[in-house]
Amino acid sequence: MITSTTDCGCESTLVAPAPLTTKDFRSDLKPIWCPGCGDYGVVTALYRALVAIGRPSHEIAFISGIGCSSRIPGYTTAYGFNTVHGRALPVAQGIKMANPDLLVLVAGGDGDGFSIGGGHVPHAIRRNLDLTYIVMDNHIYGLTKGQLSPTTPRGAKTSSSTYGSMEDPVNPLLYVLSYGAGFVAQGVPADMDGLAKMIEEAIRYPGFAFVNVQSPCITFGDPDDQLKIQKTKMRKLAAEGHDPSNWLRAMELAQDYGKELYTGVFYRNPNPPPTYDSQIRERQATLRPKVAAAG
Amino acid sequence: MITSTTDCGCESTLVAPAPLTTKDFRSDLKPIWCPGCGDYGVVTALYRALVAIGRPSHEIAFISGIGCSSRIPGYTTAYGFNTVHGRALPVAQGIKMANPDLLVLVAGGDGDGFSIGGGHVPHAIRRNLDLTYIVMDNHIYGLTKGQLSPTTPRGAKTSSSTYGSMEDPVNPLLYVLSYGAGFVAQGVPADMDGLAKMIEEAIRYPGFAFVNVQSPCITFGDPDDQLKIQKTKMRKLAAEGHDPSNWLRAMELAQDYGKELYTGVFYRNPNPPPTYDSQIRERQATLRPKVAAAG
Amino acid sequence: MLNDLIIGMAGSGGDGIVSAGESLISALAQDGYYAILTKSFGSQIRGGESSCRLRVASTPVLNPGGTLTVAVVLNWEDFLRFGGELPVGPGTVVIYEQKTKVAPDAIPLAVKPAIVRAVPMAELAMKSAGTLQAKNNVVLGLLAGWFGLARQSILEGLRKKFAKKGAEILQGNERAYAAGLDYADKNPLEGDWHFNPPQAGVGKRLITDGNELCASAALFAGCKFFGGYPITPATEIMQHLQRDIWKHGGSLLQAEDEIAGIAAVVGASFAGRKAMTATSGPGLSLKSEVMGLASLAELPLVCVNVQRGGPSTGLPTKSEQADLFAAAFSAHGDTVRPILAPISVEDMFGITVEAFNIAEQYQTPVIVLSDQEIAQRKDIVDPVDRSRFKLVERLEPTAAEMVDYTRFRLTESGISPLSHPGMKGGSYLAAGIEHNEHGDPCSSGEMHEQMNNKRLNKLNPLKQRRDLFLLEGDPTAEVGVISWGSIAGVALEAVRTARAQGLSVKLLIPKLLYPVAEEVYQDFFKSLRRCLVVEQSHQGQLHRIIRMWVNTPAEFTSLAKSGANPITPDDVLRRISAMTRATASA
Amino acid sequence: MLNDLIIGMAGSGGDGIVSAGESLISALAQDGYYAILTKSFGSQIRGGESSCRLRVASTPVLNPGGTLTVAVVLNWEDFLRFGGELPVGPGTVVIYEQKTKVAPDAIPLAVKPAIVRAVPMAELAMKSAGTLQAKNNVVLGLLAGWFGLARQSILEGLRKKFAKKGAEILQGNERAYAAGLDYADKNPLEGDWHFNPPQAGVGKRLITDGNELCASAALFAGCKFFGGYPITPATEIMQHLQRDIWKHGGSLLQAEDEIAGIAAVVGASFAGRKAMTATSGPGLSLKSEVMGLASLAELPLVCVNVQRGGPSTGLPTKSEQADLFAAAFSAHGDTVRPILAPISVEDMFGITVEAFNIAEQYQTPVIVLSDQEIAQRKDIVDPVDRSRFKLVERLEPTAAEMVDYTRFRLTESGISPLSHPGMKGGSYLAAGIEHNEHGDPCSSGEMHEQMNNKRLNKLNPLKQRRDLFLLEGDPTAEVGVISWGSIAGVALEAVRTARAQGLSVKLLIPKLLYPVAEEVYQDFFKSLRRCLVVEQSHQGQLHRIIRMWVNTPAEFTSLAKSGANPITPDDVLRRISAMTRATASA
Ligand SMILES: Cc1ncc(C[n+]2csc(CCOP(=O)(O)OP(=O)(O)O)c2C)c(N)n1
Ligand SMILES: Cc1ncc(C[n+]2csc(CCOP(=O)(O)OP(=O)(O)O)c2C)c(N)n1
Ligand code: SF4
Ligand code: SF4
Ligand SMILES: [Mg+2]
Ligand SMILES: [Mg+2]
Repeated sequence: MITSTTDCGCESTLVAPAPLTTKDFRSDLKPIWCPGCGDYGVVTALYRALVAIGRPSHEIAFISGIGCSSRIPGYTTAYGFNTVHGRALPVAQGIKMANPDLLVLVAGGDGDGFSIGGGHVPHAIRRNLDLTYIVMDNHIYGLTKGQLSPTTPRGAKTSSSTYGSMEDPVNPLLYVLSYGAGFVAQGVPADMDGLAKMIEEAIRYPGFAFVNVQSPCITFGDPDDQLKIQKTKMRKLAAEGHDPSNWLRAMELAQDYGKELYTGVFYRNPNPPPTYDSQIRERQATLRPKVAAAG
Repeated sequence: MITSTTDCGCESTLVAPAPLTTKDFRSDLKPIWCPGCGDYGVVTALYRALVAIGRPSHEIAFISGIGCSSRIPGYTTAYGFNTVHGRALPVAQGIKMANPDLLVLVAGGDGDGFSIGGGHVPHAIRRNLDLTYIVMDNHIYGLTKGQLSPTTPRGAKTSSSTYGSMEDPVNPLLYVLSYGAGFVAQGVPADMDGLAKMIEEAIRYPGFAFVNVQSPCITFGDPDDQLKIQKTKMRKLAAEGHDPSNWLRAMELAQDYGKELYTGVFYRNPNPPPTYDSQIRERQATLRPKVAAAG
Repeated sequence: MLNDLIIGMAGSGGDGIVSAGESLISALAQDGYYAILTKSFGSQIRGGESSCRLRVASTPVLNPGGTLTVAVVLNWEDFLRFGGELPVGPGTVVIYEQKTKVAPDAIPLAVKPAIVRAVPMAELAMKSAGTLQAKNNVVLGLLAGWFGLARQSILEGLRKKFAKKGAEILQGNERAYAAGLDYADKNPLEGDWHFNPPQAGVGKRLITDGNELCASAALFAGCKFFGGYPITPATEIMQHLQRDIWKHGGSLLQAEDEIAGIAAVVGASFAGRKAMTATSGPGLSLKSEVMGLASLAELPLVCVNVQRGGPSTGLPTKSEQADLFAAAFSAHGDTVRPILAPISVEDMFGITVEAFNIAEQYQTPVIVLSDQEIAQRKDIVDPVDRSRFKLVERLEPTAAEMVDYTRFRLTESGISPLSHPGMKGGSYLAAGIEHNEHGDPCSSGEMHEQMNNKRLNKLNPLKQRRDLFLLEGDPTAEVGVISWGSIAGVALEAVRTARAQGLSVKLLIPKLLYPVAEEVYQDFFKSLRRCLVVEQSHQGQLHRIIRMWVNTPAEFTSLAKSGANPITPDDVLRRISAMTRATASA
Repeated sequence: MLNDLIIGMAGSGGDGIVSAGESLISALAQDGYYAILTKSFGSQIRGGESSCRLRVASTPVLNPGGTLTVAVVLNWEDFLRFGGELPVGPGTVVIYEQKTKVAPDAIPLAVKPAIVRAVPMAELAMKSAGTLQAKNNVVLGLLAGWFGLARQSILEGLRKKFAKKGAEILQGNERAYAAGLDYADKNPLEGDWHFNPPQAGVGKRLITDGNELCASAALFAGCKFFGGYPITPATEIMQHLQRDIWKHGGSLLQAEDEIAGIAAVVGASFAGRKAMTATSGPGLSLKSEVMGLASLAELPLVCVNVQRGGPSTGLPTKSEQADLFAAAFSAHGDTVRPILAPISVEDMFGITVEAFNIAEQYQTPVIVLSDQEIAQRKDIVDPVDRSRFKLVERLEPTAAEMVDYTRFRLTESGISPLSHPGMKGGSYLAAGIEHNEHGDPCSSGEMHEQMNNKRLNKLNPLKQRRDLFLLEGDPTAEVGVISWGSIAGVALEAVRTARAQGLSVKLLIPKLLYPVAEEVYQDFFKSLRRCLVVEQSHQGQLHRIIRMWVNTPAEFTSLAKSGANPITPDDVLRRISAMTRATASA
């Protein structure tokens, strides 16, 4: 259970919490994503996950970088922060360290997370703050109109690669597993139930949780990489009998990123180590009395 | 064989190359490392490797960031570039792309490479330029006098962690393997022959090659982590029968970073894919005639 | 007869308003006109509101102009969203979609336009082409008909455009165009709204924008490496270059971020190649540290910064001129880097070449401050005469100088011969740390002072480059105007109008913004009692920077507006008149 | 009797010269003196040359001073390496190691000092303590003996220092100290070199430095989060805080780089906590982009930038004041952020508290421009009277304001109530993109102009904060001096000396450097005909920034030297005299 005590002095939400609905999480701002963009599915799945979690929206901080996908916090009633390109994770860590009582969500694009922001990922993971990080991986730079993203496949022709990309793409799943993430999953908006459930699980996981969403860009993305095709391509890990506590197997499956469309939980640490936030509280508690004693 | 043709118009070095000695690579600048610093061993090993390679020093560009270790280019007769903290790899890539004929070496500390510069490593590797990257991993910030580095073990007390570090260290070996590096090795100055040989092999590998050197900091480092102790702790991978073409086994061995002191080649891609520099040349060659034809 | 026509059109994404503007400017180029086309979009990537402005004349157009001559409204909601970007005045002809069901005397505008016409555009499109998508061609027909604009060339353009789409679609669109023409012919406008014919015998003209010209200029100047990261509105520079740079034996890196991009550029420059990056505000901020490295290591590079609305992410699709402070000062320590700014699309070519020349000559990073308007608007320009430009190569050490090579030798000019890897005898240590003449690290205060002197003073000759300043008007005027970047064209038009009205005024347009050429300004100020600096930023950044270095006239004022707030020739003209009155009455 | 004593000592790493300086300043603090101790090292981490300067007086010491009263040379090579940092004059007493085999009349100095003494320091150490390591205590004995300095307190200090090392070592060092004393007694100096006794009845004093005081001030001000990355000479701020911040319920992140550091600070501030970062030049450059985000999102934070020699890596261990331009302007777009600078170690406490207060009150990032000298020199200071400081908390929305909460409401002051996660009803979208009053993304030019107005004008009241300026001297003087940061203490001493010599001069020391308080300067300038700005940078950055915003006296000149080049009270005094002469003769 996630605790909902906050130290902000405002009305406690423990008292008779009214059941929440998706309406409680949908803001008045109308999304300006292109019709058919995969990100619509992501925000819908998120609303559902948040209903299941049951924390009131004002106890949620939702942080993103810059990109089409990074607009997502504005479409929720959480405290949103659409920061600058690539810096969502450090901002989110500052928030969580400053107030560990908050539920902190982070989201953004493949470029935001694994290109300009790629240097922050290993450190966020090894620190292991209790954050949920959702990457909307469309293999393209959507907002800037279709350049190579770090997950664009080799050979792809985009507005910045007329003759085809000459580099291997990054592998977000393999990277975060190597970094030691305790929860790693991949979802598709085409499987709304699965995605919502997965995000909920990620939030419930006590520690850094990573969800890669294959969220197609209908405007600049590969036509073979759209919602309809996802339905035929996806392979549910659960159905394939994958045991999410098996890290080595997860690493093996992750190597197929870009070839196979696995969905579900790749890895969930069966013995979650203490989070950074819990260590902070502990250190504060151990050291605080000393000051008092010293006068 | 490494070709030594350059397009700079200066005297070709293919004509009767005089055999080189370490003197040809040692500069007049006297190292200002602390007496006993592991980095002395690294530069010595490098001189030896360069003698074996046989490229004249003016065809070598040697790039580093900032840190004690990053001073190393100045102690060689190569064209050196002691750039800014964390940016050695991008600078080196620009050099190699601009002039693929050069032999480009990159070096720096654990902080330079995996903290501030950590975001550049996956991209340098997936691009696969023919670079050799040597990290002098001393698990500490030497130059700034002893703060936590990204490879400092959990719990360690340093000048920036009075009560002990609360984070897991990064694992350079595992990271670069996940990033797809074609050559990954680890050496110690305590084994000078092994280290020199390994650097030579790294340079000869056609593509991105990574050498992690456990190079102790005598001034701020863990006393249990010094040259003498390395000799008793090190386990040579070759002696243990490791097959460097086995990537999965390399990943497994890499997981023991910080626990076991393995030295030698963890991984060498038996079928090196084309380098980025070769693709550049190819693209230039394919496209150039078109312009001529057009007038 | 009209000499100067400004058309503004707005609709929603599907209305094809921008595409109509593009067809129109193509046809106008064919016919030998000059024109400027600017586009503006809402924040959606696809769909959402969009608009364009097209200004056309038979002589070179200085700026996109102010109040519209013709407003084309496909729906009122979208039109009004663009506010001050599409200003309607009492002289404007307003043409709007009848389907919007607004009565001509009830249109939602503050002013009463000269003529208001509700046209059944959608109906004409359906009837003629069977699809609403042809509406924009109806609009083209109306414009061609009513204003006598490129009637035949528009038709030819449509034929080319739809050639591949099959006969049916092509004919539908042709019919839509004809329907518009026909409607215009049958419902003539009161008064003479026909446009001046173009000058006769004009040569082939180009439709281009600043980003495209920047890329071709870079290749012409010998740029062999580009490292950068996508960002609006600079991305197209990279996009153009990645198509062509290989053909010139160069290469391009779409880096993982802006820092890596400029770091790679520094590397390529160290390796002896001409190299550049391009970015916009946020990227410029990120590049500060490595720009400082290039200054200290005295490595040439060009950084094009296409200004957009700031601070932070700001207004990514709008033009502003508020990155001048950052360009001049955004790195710690004492550094000066030359800053150049183009004043028009056409000018972007020469400025880019100049940037490479200065970078190589003075071994320094150079910043080109373009802006979103110059970068992305489409202009009809005369073909660039490349023979006008000389290219500069960096000073390399002679064989003699490579015996005991001294990288940072303290020469009189402050410029020391620069070797690069591959040159035997030229090895040295480049670094961000302060060095002695050999390049060895050195923390002596005296050496630091000497090296600071070298790095800063070597740029002084730039201040004598009067060719980097445009001067126009009455040399003895007591009233003056200074302006820069895309807004300079507005000031130029205002000054010309003022002089045509008999006012005594002069204008200075610096293309070299930094270092501040004290003497050029002093000379300009000599006759002045009042001077106005016109620019698109909140703080009036050039106004402040001039004050830093030059003693200014007693009244030295600023006309400055934040980005996305149009500054029109009229705005400037009013200030010139006021200054003239004040001077006369004083 | 001496009133003011400046001791400079240099040797190689093993000589323990710095440790001697530290022992001496501790003893002086015990005895009720004031003193400043500065250290300087070569580029080695361990070993290499090292030096220190100690200035002592019975009244507060304003700066480390210029020419040495006493020079202690353990070997000439190392001593000379420090060049201008250890200047010897005709009035200096030079004490050097006899073993260096230099004859007293052949010492390698340009001037002839007042007294030169070759002392067998090594020999005395070996004889008394049996180890060369005791040399530094011989030196302490010499100084105590010849200058009558803290004889007893030095001994007590040595006893404390060596208590844990065992009786043998302790006694050896005691004997070495005694040997020095004895040598001094037996070989008295010609003339009266004895130092003034301290003031009687002084309270307990602190030996501290700017970085340490900054950390304690931050905790006092309520700082609950620090995010940053190590960099010389700012690292100690983080190091002090990581020991103590947890005790105050806060937390600290040693981030992976400077960008992550300040991004986390922005996050903590968004979460409702007072938060800070600390860095030096290169880090400041890297933080530019996120600083801009904080300005646009109107989130309070404090960024301490400890200036070192620049540009780029520059001179990492030397002091300079050349980051003012970067602090004021290093982010794209139109932003203004308050910049404060302490003028002494002691002042660092108040300035840090003030920085937090301003940040919270005005919802803005604030930069504190400390410098290496203030950050790392050791001063004897009176204990801080914390009751002097009021703490400011940010304005939070009332319950009523949280109904349809409007984060960026356009209020008269420009300050809008700021909620944070956890407050029911206060949810909003913070962003780097331009917004309307509610915080929703908005690209309208009019809104952009209004928001720019809000963000910039809200800081205007700061310009009325005359308490952030020190003013001293003759209010009607025609000659004036302006100075800031650690160099201000030099200017202050010079102005006091000048006035003691009967010159009419006044001094303005701004601690608020930006925004420029036009009126304060105007008032200061009113009586002036000549004004000099004294600062440690090549370009004279404050001098230029004042020009940007204020009309200056006819002669407005700059005394500026690059970092690591000492500026002494004498330098300033000479300029004051020259200005006075020029004014008199005009
Ligand atoms: C510092 C900086 N660099 C570049 C940009 C321009 N930019 C905005 S979003 C983006 C990438 C978008 O791709 P991604 O993160 O994958 O998100 P998507 O739009 O595809 O959802 C870029 C390059 C920026 N806003 N800031
Ligand atoms: C942008 C920037 N940030 C911080 C620093 C300060 N700094 C210099 S080296 C260094 C870390 C040194 O550690 P490492 O890279 O491991 O090298 P080592 O000294 O241990 O060999 C730091 C933090 C800097 N010079 N520039
Ligand atoms: S451009 Fe692509 S990612 Fe962006 S909103 Fe449109 S479909 Fe979605
Ligand atoms: S501080 Fe450590 S890493 Fe640096 S030179 Fe000394 S021993 Fe080597
Ligand atoms: Mg994307
Ligand atoms: Mg290290």
